[in-house]
Amino acid sequence: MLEIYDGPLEVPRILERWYGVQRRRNFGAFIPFVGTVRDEGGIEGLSFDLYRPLLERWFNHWQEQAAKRGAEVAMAHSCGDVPLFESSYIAAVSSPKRRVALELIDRFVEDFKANAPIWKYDLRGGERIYAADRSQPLCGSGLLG
Amino acid sequence: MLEIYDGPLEVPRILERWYGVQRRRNFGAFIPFVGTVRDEGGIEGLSFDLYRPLLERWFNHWQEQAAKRGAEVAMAHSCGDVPLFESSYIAAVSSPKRRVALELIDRFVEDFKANAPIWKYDLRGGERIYAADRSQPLCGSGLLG
Amino acid sequence: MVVTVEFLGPIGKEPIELEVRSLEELSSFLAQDAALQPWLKNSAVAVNDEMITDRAHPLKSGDRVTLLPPVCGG
Amino acid sequence: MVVTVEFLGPIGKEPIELEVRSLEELSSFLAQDAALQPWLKNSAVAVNDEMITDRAHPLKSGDRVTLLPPVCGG
Repeated sequence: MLEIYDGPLEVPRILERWYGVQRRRNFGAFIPFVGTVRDEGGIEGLSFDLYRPLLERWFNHWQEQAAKRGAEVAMAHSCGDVPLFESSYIAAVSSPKRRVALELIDRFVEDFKANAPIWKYDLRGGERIYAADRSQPLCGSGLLG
Repeated sequence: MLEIYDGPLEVPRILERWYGVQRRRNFGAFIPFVGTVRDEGGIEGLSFDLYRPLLERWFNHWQEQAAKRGAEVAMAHSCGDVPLFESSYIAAVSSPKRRVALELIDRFVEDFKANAPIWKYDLRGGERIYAADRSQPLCGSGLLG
Repeated sequence: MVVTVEFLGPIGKEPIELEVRSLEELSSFLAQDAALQPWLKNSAVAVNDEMITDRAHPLKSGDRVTLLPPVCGG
Repeated sequence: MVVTVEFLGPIGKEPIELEVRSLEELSSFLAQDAALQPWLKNSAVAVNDEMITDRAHPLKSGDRVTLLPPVCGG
């Protein structure tokens, strides 16, 4: 379940739907991580670009890794502008027992931060300013430099 | 936020409410853990007793620990019977940034399993059978033995 | 020197009132009930909702002693 | 030997088509654009949506090369 939305995520609706699916599949542990745009540094919001083909590849690889441990992952992300106090990101893990889910949610979220092909911009004065200071080069960067 | 309910938790309603509170408080990361009754071993459901005075004390201690790291915890638990595929437990952590929330949700859930004064029973043939095999003695047990 | 003793969760026994001066004395008294013996070995003890890990903890009149058998929340 | 080169996210440049035989050649060509130089140093490279970490990776006609600058999802 990889879902891309234009603008902010309707978090309660998404969580309700995912919760309904996972509990019918006899999973005992469900852990969503919800990321919300904070009011900091005077921004008006954030904006995102994403590259879907590689995002899907990254996600499918994670789904396979999770399946080896009897677990499943799900993800929702915003494309475009997301105002303050709205959410842009949900990652979730479901598994039969708690330990696997607790371990995977941590690795899933950290790996997402390091490897998902998504670009973040601050919204200031109506402009979209690349969040260079918070961005990380992907593995293998500089190949053409 | 420590909430005790008779019977199963209305998970979507609880998550929606907690999500609304935490995002207005400028938290960037919100991680609920939802525990659902699995269909295993032929049970018809689970049932719970809890001892509220010590549960509140345990929870308040956790709230203080979380506050030291700029985070907050919340918990909902069922009392009485919970049928298969319904949920009996939600633990949640909110924090400004992701790393603290990811670390705390793991410790909060594990410490809950080890120390929260709650007793679990399998429901079989309408009877309530103590889940002795899955229960752990609290720290200091055997003082009177 | 009357203390109240409560038995939580699966122990399934009504509270009792006892004249005892110490946890030592309480232990001896409760051990007379064969059905309680396994619970004494695996239960933790709180006095007035404080967890106690020292058997020498003194009891005073009006104290509420609580036996907490093995737990499993969630 | 025509390859398409795409520039993602904040690089903000339209795709181009080039006659190059290798990533080496591509690198030399792109380095002529001063505005691209910082991005060459910090971008990762995919060919036909496979991440590439070997500069010796051969290119063939019709390949799609993608430059991926530093990321920050969530």
